[in-house]
Amino acid sequence: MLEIKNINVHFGVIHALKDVSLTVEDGKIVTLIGANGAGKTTTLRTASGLKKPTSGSILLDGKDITATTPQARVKMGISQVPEGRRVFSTMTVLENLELGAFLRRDKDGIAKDLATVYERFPILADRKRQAAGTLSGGEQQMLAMGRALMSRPKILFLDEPSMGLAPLLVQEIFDIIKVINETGTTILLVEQNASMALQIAHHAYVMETGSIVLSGTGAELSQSEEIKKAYLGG
Amino acid sequence: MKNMLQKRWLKTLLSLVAAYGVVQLLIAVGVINDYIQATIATICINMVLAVSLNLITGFTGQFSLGHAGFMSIGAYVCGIITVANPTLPGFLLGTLAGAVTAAVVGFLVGLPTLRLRGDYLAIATLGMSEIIRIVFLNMQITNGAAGLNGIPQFVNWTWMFLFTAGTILLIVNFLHSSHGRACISIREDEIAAEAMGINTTKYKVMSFTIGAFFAGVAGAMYASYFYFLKPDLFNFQKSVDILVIVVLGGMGSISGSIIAAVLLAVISTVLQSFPELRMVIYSLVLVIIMIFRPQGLMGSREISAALFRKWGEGLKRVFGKEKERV
Amino acid sequence: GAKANENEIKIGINYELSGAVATYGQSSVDGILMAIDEINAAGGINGKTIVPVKSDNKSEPAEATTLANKLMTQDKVIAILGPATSGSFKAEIPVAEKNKVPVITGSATADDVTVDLVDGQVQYNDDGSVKGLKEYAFRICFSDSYQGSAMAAFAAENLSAKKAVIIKDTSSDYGKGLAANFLSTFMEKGGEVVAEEAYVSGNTDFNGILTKIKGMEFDVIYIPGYYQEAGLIIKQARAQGITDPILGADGFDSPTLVELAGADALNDVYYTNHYSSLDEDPMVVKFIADYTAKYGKEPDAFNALGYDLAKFVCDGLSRCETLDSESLKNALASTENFTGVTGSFSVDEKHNPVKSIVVIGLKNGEQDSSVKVSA
Amino acid sequence: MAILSVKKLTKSFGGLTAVSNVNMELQEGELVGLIGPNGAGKTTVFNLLTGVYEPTAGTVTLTRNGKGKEIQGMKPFNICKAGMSRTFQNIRLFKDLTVLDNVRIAMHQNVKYGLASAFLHLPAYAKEEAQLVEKCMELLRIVHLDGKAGELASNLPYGEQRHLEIARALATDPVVLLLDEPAAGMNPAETAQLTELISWIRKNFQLTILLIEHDMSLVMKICERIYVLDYGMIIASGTPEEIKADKKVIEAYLGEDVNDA
Amino acid sequence: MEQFLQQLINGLSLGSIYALIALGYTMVYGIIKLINFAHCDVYMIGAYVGYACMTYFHLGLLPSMLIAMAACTLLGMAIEKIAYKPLRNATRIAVLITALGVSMFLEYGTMFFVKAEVRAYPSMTGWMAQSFQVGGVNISMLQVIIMAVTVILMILLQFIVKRTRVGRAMRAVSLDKDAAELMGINVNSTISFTFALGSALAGAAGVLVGVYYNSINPLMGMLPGIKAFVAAVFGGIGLIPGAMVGGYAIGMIETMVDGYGNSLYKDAVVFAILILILIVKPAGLLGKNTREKV
Ligand SMILES: Nc1ncnc2c1ncn2[C@@H]1O[C@H](COP(=O)(O)OP(=O)(O)OP(=O)(O)O)[C@@H](O)[C@H]1O
Ligand SMILES: Nc1ncnc2c1ncn2[C@@H]1O[C@H](COP(=O)(O)OP(=O)(O)OP(=O)(O)O)[C@@H](O)[C@H]1O
Ligand SMILES: [Mg+2]
Ligand SMILES: [Mg+2]
Repeated sequence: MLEIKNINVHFGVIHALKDVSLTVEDGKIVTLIGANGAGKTTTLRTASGLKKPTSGSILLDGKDITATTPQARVKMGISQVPEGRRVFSTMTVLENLELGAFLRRDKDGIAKDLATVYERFPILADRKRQAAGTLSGGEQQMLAMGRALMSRPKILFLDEPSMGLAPLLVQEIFDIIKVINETGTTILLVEQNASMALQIAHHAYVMETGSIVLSGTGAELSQSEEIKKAYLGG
Repeated sequence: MKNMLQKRWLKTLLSLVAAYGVVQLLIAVGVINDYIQATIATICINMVLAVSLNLITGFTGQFSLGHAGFMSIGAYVCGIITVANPTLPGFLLGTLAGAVTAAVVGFLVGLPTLRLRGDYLAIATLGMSEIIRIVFLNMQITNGAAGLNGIPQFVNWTWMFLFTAGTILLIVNFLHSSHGRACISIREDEIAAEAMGINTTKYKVMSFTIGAFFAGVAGAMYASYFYFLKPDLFNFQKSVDILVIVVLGGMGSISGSIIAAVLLAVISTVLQSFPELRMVIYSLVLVIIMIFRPQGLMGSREISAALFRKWGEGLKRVFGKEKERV
Repeated sequence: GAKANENEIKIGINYELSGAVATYGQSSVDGILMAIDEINAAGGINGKTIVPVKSDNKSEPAEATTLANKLMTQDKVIAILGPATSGSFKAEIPVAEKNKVPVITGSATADDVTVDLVDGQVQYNDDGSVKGLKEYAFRICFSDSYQGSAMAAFAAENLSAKKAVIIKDTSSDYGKGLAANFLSTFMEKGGEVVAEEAYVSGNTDFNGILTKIKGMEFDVIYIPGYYQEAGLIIKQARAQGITDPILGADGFDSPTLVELAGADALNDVYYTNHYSSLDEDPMVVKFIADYTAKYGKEPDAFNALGYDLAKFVCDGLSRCETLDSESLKNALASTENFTGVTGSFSVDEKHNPVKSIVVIGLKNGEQDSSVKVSA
Repeated sequence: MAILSVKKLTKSFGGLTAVSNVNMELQEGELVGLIGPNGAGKTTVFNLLTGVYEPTAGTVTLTRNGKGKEIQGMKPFNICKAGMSRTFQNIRLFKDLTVLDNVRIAMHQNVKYGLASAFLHLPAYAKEEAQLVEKCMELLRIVHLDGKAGELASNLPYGEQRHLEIARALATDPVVLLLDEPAAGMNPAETAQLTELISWIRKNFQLTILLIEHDMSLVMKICERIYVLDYGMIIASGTPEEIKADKKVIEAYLGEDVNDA
Repeated sequence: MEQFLQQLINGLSLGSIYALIALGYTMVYGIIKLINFAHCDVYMIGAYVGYACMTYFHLGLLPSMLIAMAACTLLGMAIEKIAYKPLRNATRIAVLITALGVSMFLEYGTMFFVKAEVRAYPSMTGWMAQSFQVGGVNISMLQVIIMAVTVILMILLQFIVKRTRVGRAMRAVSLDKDAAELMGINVNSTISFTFALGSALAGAAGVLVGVYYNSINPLMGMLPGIKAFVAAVFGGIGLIPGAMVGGYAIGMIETMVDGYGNSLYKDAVVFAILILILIVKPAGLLGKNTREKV
């Protein structure tokens, strides 16, 4: 479904991504793990169009989308839960969710998806009139996910969804990710919580200082001694 | 540490004396005529204004649009005192009184208004300076719109230099002290600064007061050198002009303010040959500089020996290439 | 340098071409340049062309000082025309005194421009000469006291006014000076000023003030200020139903006044001026025609004064024995019966013109009467 | 002796009571955890303790050198002076300043030289500044940042920024240190390193520490006692073992399979 | 009493003009947090375009106003594109200085072409020149038109921002540009649209003010520009009703000081009240003072 081919990204003189290539197959959960500053977020931002690569190409369903705008990519079915949640702080929870469906015109479909989001995250229903900026960290994370789902994405990018969540919720979020995936959404997941991510991922990539250094199935990698030592705290 | 400090002092002192001497010499031999002297005076006054506003806006992060108000206080107080007592001590007393009055007003205004943030503070300070201007416009002793005329001219190059170099040195010293760092931390993150034990209100007011004091000094320099004051010299536009120097030079860079003050004066002088298009070109230059250097000429860096070395290497590279080609 | 070209005479122009009062500066310079063109076309001064060195002081006195320094020390001009406003002109004078170059203005009206005053009075030395005279400063316009007092006298005597309201421009020295002089003379003549209201240049809405004075009793309104605001005040006053006579000074003299206020509103409006278009003086008629042909609009007071200013200085130049600043100064000081479009005058001991003053009355926007008065 | 004693602390935002009737007591030298679901009010408790918010009700007493002082409602900088320091859940460093300056600023309250010295760089200035730098470098050594003293804070990798926050908090010379999710965004290896650092600091600075964290591997390993907050109320407190076994806590927060690494 | 009512009308019509200009400031501020100093000069250009339409092409008020609005829309969008867009990621104060530069450029550029002198708008005739007496209070048709236009525009803008898709996009962009892009919002065109809207308003205001006071000049934007900017802050900058309330408040204070106080100190009183209100309500009359959550 999504193919990233040899992309390079620079921030001024910093060479943040070096010839990064990865593939996300239709209907799969793919995870990208790696230390702080490895370039995971940058990879996602480039894939969603917020950052232009200096070279390389990005393909969605075989079509080259490297030159398209983020808006166009949203239309094509890409959605992202950004790092740090980035909820619209002075807007209400409901308005945030509605913005998630910004490009959609089907009122009924939107209403249905809204109900689904509320079902998945009941706390959001309770707080629907509260300004998003005053939610707790975890609540904001749920809102960001709900918002991303409101566009009915074909492929969902998640940037550290478990960061700052309570253990119970971490479990829950990973369950939800699985459910979302099972209902037909392809997922590209960036995580610090490598053990959990590897548990649910079909395929995984490991990143270090701007390059992909390892890849394999989730199960394979969670057995790898190298990975255990570096990322699983084992 | 102590040794290093002494060395820095010595270096600064030497370069200052050299700068003073060169200009003084050029004046003596007549290379620098009255016109160039007047331009130098404008530059000096603008430096003092910009450096003092930079302390408030660039370093402490408090957006002020009222610097002209403080300048006017210094100018009028000094002007009135010097007219009444046209001697050098009278002038010096006037300068001190002007600066102190400006500082007191800065303190009184700053105390309640510095709770405001960003643009709201800008508006409050703008309002304050407008009030000051209107008061001067309607006072008897200032002669209102007709202006205060015939202020004896005591400021010459020597005084200009002393005031300007003094202001810059004192403010730079302050910024390199713990008190100065406290001010800077407010710009960086007010909440974190408070959590780290910085009394943010106190330091905001302090920086505002110090800034006002030196704006008052600049006003006194202006009054004495240009010997004529009227309230609308110190309008909103004047505050904006000072802000332009600060931003153009780089917020949080003293050397930036100094360079920008000189640069703008040079641009202004060049543009004197195009009276009709002067302001049109000036505004275009301003916009273009901002588009290409939004962080200002210096960003928040200072000119230091290290930077010179870097430039030197750059130049060497350029000229080196030149030689190769030849 | 001055000797760069023996066939040229450089005259500095130091005017407000940008900034708050750019309109006065630009208007003056239009008149000045027209006069210089005429003189050059007619062969210049003794075969030498006048070369204007134009500069913009941004309406700032300090800039005026700096530019005066530049024009005198760098461009070596023989004299400087301008600035237009008293403040900037005063700021220029010390430079003139130091460099011994005459500076002449067409519109700086404050009383103390050319002499120092003590309590508003001229002081004399023992030998009878004026104390504190600015030797190198001249002007060709009225002083505020002259115009203000003349109008006060006119109001009290010709209009039999007892009570007046003053609406003054506090942002200009002109408005302030006129108001003060009108007030003192009007009181001397037994009148009373029942209210003194204020505005600043650039204001457009005067309804608040007008509604307030509408509830008062008064005979005339005096508006010491320029036509830009006065036009609007008159319009809004008439719209509010205030029909009392409205008085002003030469700042009213502009065709734009009629356009701003509307001809209907301009009844019972009187202002002091240098000349009246009813005069039918051929010189005035020709000036108006030429000016309109050149700039596509009728001249106002600033244009006319600028024109006369250049003519006045050239008159001085033509009487110089040697072409230098010192003899020009002496020539200017001894001017007798110079004839310009703004009247004929001689220069007095205070370096002011001795001009007669006319009060122009408007009816439906047209000049309807003109009365010569003396202050 | 109780160093920090919180009684009936309450905070409402409009209709929402984010913290209600919280009682806590920290003994000298204790390392206590504060855990609870997202939105339970943990950060709000920190904000109340440090004066960012004013409590709706309740008292906070901080004891320094044997003298107790009620600090609720005081300004943050005064609370800091009284001996309470913190880190932030969302890192709030002085980004455009150097690592050294970040720490130096936090030492400001102990600087003695006055304005005259500041303006004129009198000998008092030189002497104290030199000492200041030394003290800062010592702190930076502890968090392994001494090699980066001249770097801008914003150029540090995330994990080091967290460390710098801790160093900065220590520089204020606190008796109680509040850490808000110090391990957030760190991978397990980095977390392990941090765990050691916190224990080391506590021991060597004789500090009392209150710590918010969702990473149970860290909490269960180093906290002696734990308070559990839910919907603004303390629902349980006790040793890690007790908490791990607590039904209410499992239901509200931990979930069934806690991996206590 | 009669006099007081008259002053009320005076204050309302002056306030309407401030409000009309303040709305444009607030729109732009709302989205990119920029005090767009050039706004009051776009207003001046609008007045000149209207002037040209009426005097040289003899068009009526409405067509002239529409043309002026169209011209200002283009101008506003061009300014945004050329001068502000390259500074998207710069500090706010840098953009502010750029705005000041653009403002000066428009002022002196215009002055270069039309000179500094004041020009008189053609005066209105027919029903628009009428005025009524209501219980001894004088109201002119133009005053009614200005007040009506201001209120209608305010309601319209409020509707656009709060109720429409593009309005929602505007608010999202103002809060977080990256996140807005991820929602599928075209940030550039949203900002461009905001400038277009604000500038169109400025154009309308320019023509209306030209007709109402019938006096225009290249620096005519300066004074009302500052006042309107103050008005926007007074009401709570970024809030559309705030601009309205602020505009009326300032118009009213000025008129009342003229009418019952000392006109010498009019502006000083306005600013003094402004400062006092800000001290009590640091985010303006209608602004909510939210403390950042940490
Ligand atoms: N806007 C930016 N400007 C400059 N450098 C940047 C920018 N964004 C990222 N970088 C640099 O690019 C590199 C990769 O950063 P990125 O945020 O993608 O890492 P990451 O793997 O997501 O890390 P984390 O786990 O901390 O989220 C880092 O070295 C970072 O400093
Ligand atoms: N300024 C505020 N205005 C309104 N509500 C607030 C404010 N600050 C916090 N809240 C609410 O108070 C509750 C507690 O928030 P808090 O940030 O203390 O949670 P937390 O326990 O730290 O959660 P997390 O672990 O997710 O950080 C939340 O529901 C939040 O929405
Ligand atoms: Mg990341
Ligand atoms: Mg929290």
